[in-house]
Amino acid sequence: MKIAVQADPFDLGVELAGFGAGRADVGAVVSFTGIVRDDTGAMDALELEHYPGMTERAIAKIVEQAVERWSLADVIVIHRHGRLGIGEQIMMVATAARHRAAAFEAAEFLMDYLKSRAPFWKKEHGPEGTSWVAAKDADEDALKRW
Amino acid sequence: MKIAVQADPFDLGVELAGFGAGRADVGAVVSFTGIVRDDTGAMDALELEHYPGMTERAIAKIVEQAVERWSLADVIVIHRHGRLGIGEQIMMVATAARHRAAAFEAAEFLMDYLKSRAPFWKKEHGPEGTSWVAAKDADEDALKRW
Amino acid sequence: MVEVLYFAWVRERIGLPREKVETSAATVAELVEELKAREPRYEAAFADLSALRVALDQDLAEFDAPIEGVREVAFFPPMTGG
Amino acid sequence: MVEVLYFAWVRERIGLPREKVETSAATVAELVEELKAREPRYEAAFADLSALRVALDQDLAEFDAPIEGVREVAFFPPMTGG
Repeated sequence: MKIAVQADPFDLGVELAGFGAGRADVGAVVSFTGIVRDDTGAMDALELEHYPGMTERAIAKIVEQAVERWSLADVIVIHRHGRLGIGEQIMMVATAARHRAAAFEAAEFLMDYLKSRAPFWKKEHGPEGTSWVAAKDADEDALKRW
Repeated sequence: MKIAVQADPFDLGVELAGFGAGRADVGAVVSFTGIVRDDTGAMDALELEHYPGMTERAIAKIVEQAVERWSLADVIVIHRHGRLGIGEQIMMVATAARHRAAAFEAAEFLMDYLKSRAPFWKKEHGPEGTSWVAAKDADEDALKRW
Repeated sequence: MVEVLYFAWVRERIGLPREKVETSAATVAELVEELKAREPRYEAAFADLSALRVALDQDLAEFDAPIEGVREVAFFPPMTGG
Repeated sequence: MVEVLYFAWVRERIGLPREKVETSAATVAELVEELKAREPRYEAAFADLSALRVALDQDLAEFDAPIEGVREVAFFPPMTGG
């Protein structure tokens, strides 16, 4: 189990090396990586503010729920904060489970909850100034399926 | 885009390094890795037979459908054949898309189709002999949601 | 005395990340009313509570939650992580 | 003349991975009947068609599909990849 909230970049390959290994009951590993996208062509960077202390606590709670519900063998959540350029990795989750359905569902559950329940706030930096990214109703709605 | 059918192991980290990178429209990367599991504690190895020629062709068709349906920026499918020990990686898929829902769905679609539409057959080797793994109705049913 | 924290645009509107507040409020909503009465920048930050979230000692809570015994109250917009 | 391929337990029951077959069959089903008439091992392999799949020139097909012009017919159990 690994939960990290950090400014530094992470290496997906290093994180996933050996993840879920050494256990005969792990048949499926799913990873998700979120990357800074520029939809408008007018963004220079994305800034992530967070709430130190609560962030780790909120993520740990979400992870605990996922582990129990899908009997996960292992989980990784890494979420960055600070200023990130276009194409940089923002965060990743990985899940290791017996079957693929559980690994996929747990990863999607973690993502849906991290989006709306972990205390991060995104701000876009562009040539015309900065603006806070508004939460989407769709992200709140996504929680209803769990 | 990468499709590989091979006996050799692959390195998930190497495959995912730079995957989906260098494009401002990629916000989400999902990977799935299938691993040889031993549910009974009585398995020594898994053997995968395939249909050279048709395998690559079937996978290419499935990938093409996924790329079109979810507007994927990139895809990886690697599937091994031959004899694999417990804990060894059998196969992987990766998808790069604008949004997380598309990346997740496309990866699940690829897995569901690879399970039942790519010509691979699994045989379990144990101390008491060998047995072909039977296809599950659930795997065929899984295709209905797409 | 509670420690009050502000994040994202709430922090920007109020102009500081945290402050100690002497309060006799029984609930979060009462605390918000006290803060709004202070200055226009608080009034502006708390104008629309439906656009805000609150955490009590680092757990999400409702605006009608009691704050007795709470050490840390945080106000922020809906989260946009992931 | 078609090349007929067998995989997994179909290959094991018949005892060979591929063979050239001289046939006048119009459909896959007719080809199967010809093969079954050959020897008990073919009869055993093709006893339950619902447990079998067929590919014509490396595309999945149905048992009532015509085989005129087809070069490669493959028989195998339901796939278990992934």
